[in-house]
Amino acid sequence: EDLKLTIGYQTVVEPSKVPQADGLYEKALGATIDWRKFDSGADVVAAIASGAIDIGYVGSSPLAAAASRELPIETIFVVGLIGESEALVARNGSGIIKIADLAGKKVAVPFVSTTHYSLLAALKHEGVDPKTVEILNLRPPEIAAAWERGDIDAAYVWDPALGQIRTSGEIIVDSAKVAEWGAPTFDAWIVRTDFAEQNPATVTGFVKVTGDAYADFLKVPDAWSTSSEQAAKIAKLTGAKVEDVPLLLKGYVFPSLADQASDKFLGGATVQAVTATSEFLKEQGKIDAVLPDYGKYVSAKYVSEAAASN
Amino acid sequence: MPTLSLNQVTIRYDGEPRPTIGSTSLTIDTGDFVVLTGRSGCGKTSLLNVAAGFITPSSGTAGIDGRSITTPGADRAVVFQNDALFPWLSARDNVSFALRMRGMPKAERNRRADELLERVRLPKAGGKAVWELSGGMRQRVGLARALAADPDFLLMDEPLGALDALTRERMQTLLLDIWAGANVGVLMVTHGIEEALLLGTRGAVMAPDPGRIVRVIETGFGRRYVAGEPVRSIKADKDFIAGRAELADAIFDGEPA
Amino acid sequence: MPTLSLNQVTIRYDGEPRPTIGSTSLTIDTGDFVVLTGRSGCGKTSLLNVAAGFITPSSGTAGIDGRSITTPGADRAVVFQNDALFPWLSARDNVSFALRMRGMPKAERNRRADELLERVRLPKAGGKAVWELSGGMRQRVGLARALAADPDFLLMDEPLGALDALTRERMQTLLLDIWAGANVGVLMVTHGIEEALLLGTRGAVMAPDPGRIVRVIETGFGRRYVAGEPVRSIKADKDFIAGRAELADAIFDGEPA
Amino acid sequence: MSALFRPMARPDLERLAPFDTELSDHDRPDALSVPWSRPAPEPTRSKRWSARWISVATIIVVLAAWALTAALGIVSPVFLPSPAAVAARFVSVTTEGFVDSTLLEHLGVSLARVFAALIASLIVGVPVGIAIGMSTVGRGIFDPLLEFLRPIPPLAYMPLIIIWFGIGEPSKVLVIAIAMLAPIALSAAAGVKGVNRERINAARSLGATRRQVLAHVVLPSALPSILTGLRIALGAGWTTLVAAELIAATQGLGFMIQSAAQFLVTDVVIMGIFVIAGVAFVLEFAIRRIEAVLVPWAGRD
Amino acid sequence: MSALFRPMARPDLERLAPFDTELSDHDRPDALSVPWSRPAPEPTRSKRWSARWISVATIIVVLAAWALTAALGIVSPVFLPSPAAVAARFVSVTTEGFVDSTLLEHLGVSLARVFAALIASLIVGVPVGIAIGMSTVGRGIFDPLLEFLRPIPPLAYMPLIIIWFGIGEPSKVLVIAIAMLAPIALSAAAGVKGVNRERINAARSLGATRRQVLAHVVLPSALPSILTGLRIALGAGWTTLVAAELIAATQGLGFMIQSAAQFLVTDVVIMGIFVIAGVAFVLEFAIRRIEAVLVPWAGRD
Ligand SMILES: Nc1ncnc2c1ncn2[C@@H]1O[C@H](COP(=O)(O)OP(=O)(O)OP(=O)(O)O)[C@@H](O)[C@H]1O
Ligand SMILES: Nc1ncnc2c1ncn2[C@@H]1O[C@H](COP(=O)(O)OP(=O)(O)OP(=O)(O)O)[C@@H](O)[C@H]1O
Ligand SMILES: NCCS(=O)(=O)O
Ligand SMILES: [Mg+2]
Ligand SMILES: [Mg+2]
Repeated sequence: EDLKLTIGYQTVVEPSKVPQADGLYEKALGATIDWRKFDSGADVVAAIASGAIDIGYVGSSPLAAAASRELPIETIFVVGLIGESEALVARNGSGIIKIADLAGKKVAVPFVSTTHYSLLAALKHEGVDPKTVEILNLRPPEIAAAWERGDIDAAYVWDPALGQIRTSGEIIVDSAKVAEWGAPTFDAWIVRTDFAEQNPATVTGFVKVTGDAYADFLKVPDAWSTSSEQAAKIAKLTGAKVEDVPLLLKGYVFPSLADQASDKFLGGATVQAVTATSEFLKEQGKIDAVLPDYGKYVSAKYVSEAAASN
Repeated sequence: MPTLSLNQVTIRYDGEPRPTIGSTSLTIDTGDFVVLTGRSGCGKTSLLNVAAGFITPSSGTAGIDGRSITTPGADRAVVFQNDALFPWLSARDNVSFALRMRGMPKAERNRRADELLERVRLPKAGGKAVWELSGGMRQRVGLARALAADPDFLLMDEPLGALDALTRERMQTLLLDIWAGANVGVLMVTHGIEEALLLGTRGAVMAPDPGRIVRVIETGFGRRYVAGEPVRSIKADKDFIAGRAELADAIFDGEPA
Repeated sequence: MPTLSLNQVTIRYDGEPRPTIGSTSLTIDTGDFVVLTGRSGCGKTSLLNVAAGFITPSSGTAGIDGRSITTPGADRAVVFQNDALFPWLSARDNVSFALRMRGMPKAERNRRADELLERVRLPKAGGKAVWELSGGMRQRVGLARALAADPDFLLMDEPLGALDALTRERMQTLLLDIWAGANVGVLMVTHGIEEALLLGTRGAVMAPDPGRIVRVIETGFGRRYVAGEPVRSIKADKDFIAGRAELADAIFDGEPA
Repeated sequence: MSALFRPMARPDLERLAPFDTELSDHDRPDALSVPWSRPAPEPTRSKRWSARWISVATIIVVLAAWALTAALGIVSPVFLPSPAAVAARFVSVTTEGFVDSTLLEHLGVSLARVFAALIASLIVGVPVGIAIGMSTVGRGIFDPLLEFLRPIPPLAYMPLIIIWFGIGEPSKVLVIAIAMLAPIALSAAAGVKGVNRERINAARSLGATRRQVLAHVVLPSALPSILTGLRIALGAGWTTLVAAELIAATQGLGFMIQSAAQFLVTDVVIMGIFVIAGVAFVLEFAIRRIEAVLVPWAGRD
Repeated sequence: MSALFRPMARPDLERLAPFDTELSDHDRPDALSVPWSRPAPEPTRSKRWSARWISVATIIVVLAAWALTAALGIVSPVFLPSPAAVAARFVSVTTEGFVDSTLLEHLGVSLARVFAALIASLIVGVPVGIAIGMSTVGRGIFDPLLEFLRPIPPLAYMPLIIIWFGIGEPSKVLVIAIAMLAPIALSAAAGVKGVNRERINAARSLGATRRQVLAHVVLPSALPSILTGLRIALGAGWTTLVAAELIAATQGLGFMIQSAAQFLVTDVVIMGIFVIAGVAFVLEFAIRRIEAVLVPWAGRD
């Protein structure tokens, strides 16, 4: 039979763009895949909630928000801890050199996203009341446009918008630093529970192709150089500059397929991370309630199976 | 020879404290031409609507030869002040409407419609759209449409009220011609005193509060026209002039005219 | 005693192939009551509009005592068929409009307006809104408004055309009363043959294509009313009846009436 | 039974006023002049009531069905929160707020935007409309521009506004104001064009100068139409508000709804929709009141 | 000189038709009946022309000013591309496309969405409108629902539509259809309610059954109003289109404009606005033609 699959992806620079560009998923899953591009995790979650997509790419913050609303989703693959690939940039001449300077300034983030989370966490760490900052809800492409026009003083965002605004601004803090301050963020692939129950093999297959791409990258990261065909494929799908790709790939800490199943990730720590994220969002008044247990929103089953089939 | 009769009809509209029409009787035979006049609002239309079956009297009866009138019917065709033609139909299709409702085949009803259009002196207007016709032409199409139903009674509510003076005078004689040629009883409402006098075999005057017929005048000027006497000579007749004064008196009832 | 005169006036509207009014003359003195009749579209309104200054004749002249008429002016007050009152003003403010335009202080113009309202027999209507008035009352306010300008001439275009028969007859006598009491020359357009006959000191009949005055009839019935004779007796007079036939003849010019 | 087929009572509008009395109880305006220009029969009171009861019943049924579906738990509250949850949200957002502002603050900001836009478009639109209505030159100049502007969806020109004027408050107001401009100007133009010529002639023959005609006849005549335009414009502005608040807002009803949707707080979304509908209803009602007070003659002419 | 103060020629509408001839050249419909219900004077041909020339001049001046500003290079092309650049874009997007589709593809997708929505809302809206117009029960049930729906901006209910129906084509069509529903249903209701009672009475006294009255009188009477509703609905639909294409679209004029705005390709934004305005104009014109063919009697009644 002919399986149809809809996957929502984001323009984040990470290794799975290569099999996506090569059509490896279609081949491995024996399915027709409709790839939908989204600008931020909030839109992915809405699409998943309505059943419009089956598998989606989201950051930890939208993931926590969705789980806290008890959406029937499962985390099937942790893309990686976000490091330098997401950063708060202040426009040259805005007078912002440290986080405390943000008070009274216009700072743009995509709402609900990991950078929204990181910004709030950074403000909290520096003791700045978020209400004193004008936090604007803009999607990454809109951030780039608003920046170009000089409408915003700072933005916390990822590539390709990050690459564009960085040319006329200074990085104030990045997510690696915020993670050190106790508010790590990560990206992950999630799946609709009912889809996973009906098509477990497809999900495992998806995880396996993804994991292979990561393994391929982790084997010799330097092989994915500026002139590599991998970099070219990633650049084409994400809109990032090809010469930035190798550096951007270093902006994440990618776990291997084997690590995924361990208690460092889906086997344990991810549940705690989602819980911690939810607690912070609750504290910030962004969500209403924290669930007693986020266990059922994280599943190591598929990574284990994928790893076993190797 | 059917007879339409209203017996002690009263009408009281929803929410009105007093009856609009209080116990009124009227009988129309085939061949009669009854003209109903009276001041605005005295209930002429209401009474005609009972005869047409558009409204049901609050008490009293309306009937034809003993059969009670409960709904409108093609035996009592109505001609309205503003023609009430169907603008989405051609003049011919307007005329043949009643026949179409009865399921008459198209060719036959068209033939019949054209005959009737000829009778109202519009032999070439069949294919015209309603809005291509002048006021007088429209009113004649409305008349032909009513005649097409081959009614026993023709009920007309100020059928000439919207016409200009000249057209109106011409329509009056046409009405007389049609009436003379058809075997119908006519009930016509008008505001025009001369018109009432000229056309009717009987003139009934209504007064308001409650609406009722206060005076019935036997008139014969229409018959004189049908018999061949010119309108101008009729109108110059001293009986006609006296009749006008009498009718006006009855309508305005002592108030200075 | 100013005189309004139209000399050989012709009117040709933009884009029309032929003139609407062809070389027509008419003179109105103070105290005259000239009534203009004629079929619809023959140009009565056009002619009155020249006198009012609303349109400029294509050739010929319109003037008052030699001064040419180029714009409307308060010396020639106009009364319209549909009263043309200003609904955002009270009856009183409508009447005092001309005075306000001249900058008369409010108290004075209100006093004057109330006098005029009394003259048209509406002593208590001053504070009413226009839409609270009946058709006849509105028309009387329109008349008072025109009189307020203290005009030499009163130009009226079918001023009673929109009224029902009874109200209309009452307005006719009111007009005569007002005319008798004011020192004005009147030009009035009407479709009513009896009205023309009853009111005018002179009746002018227009014919179309091009519009022109084809007949002038000296009439004196209005003066008889002013002198005290009741309307009903005037209308029963054989001169009146003959005059009606004559006017009708002139208007419909041989066509069957 | 269908309403069309039943004979209907109609208000007693056409008694003849006795000539020499003033307004009596029976004397109703105007209708006696042209007996056939009667007002259409109106539904009787009883009929109006029965429709109203059916409406009330309908609303109750809809609410009950909603409550039941939500209570049965067939769908998660993310999809369909219960009426009670929405009501609770109304209270909590009113008292505690959502996305850093209370409901009243969101509402206030939104209303301020719409009214600022309304004033701007009145200042520009009414004179433009009068120019269109009164002069050939005005019509020649402004008509094509307005006709071009009229059909463009706000969301289509919004990117341009953002590029030109940024993402600040002026852009939001401008987007709304542009949406309001065409209805206001075109209604003003229609009002001016529709001025009864006889009234103008009457004023002139009563000695009014041109300027006086403009002030005392043209403007009052056009007022009902201008107010109608204002009503249409407010509707359009209220619709555009949510679009305008897509532009980097930090407060406002539209912003509240969008943020709530992104955080999957569906009850706030639904609550916001009710508030928006309610405010639209109140605005419409308020303008109708204003019309009744300011131009009581409208529609009776 | 102002148009209000000049005497204007007016069409020869009121000659008296000779009684026993058929339609002569002089015979114009209807107006002779009620001499005072004359059509308002129309501007003469020369006046219409001069307005048109002024419009042409206005457009030329605006374009020239635009071209000049762009040519002077005071502002960057990101803010104001030259008319030539916009025209060039029109050609290049038509031939090569933008965001993976040509202009014609974008246009086709958008039109398909709007027309699908139109058909859906006609199928639902016309019967609902007839029910409202004809029966107290229908009015009681549907009136409050429609009155609630009418003022809600599409962008406000869009999040709900997305959560309930996803981000696919059905959601986009639904958003547009909801915006179209109220105008269509309410116009149909107004049309049915406005049916001349005398016509209904006429039909009944000519022997029509109730069903025949519905088919032969009520529906044709309501048709002009339904078409007016359709015209309003198409306008509303076209406005909502851009909002609907915010929902994860990959094609469509609204999507094209939004994508272009995100990449600051201002010339495509402006080109898209022109295309949207042009299509709206064409649609409006087409419906007016359809009205003229289908209900030639409308407005002459
Ligand atoms: N459906 C109705 N409901 C309530 N009152 C009504 C209704 N129809 C008519 N009336 C009232 O009943 C009275 C008589 O009305 P009707 O139309 O029968 O008078 P008419 O003599 O025909 O008047 P006109 O000469 O103006 O046509 C009037 O006062 C009118 O307002
Ligand atoms: N502004 C105008 N432009 C062109 N033609 C006009 C204009 N005004 C009137 N006409 C035409 O001139 C003729 C005379 O019109 P006018 O209104 O003067 O006639 P009337 O005698 O007053 O008619 P009625 O009795 O119907 O009021 C008519 O054919 C009319 O159509
Ligand atoms: N880096 C992930 C972005 S978001 O999914 O959190 O929006
Ligand atoms: Mg009547
Ligand atoms: Mg005239």
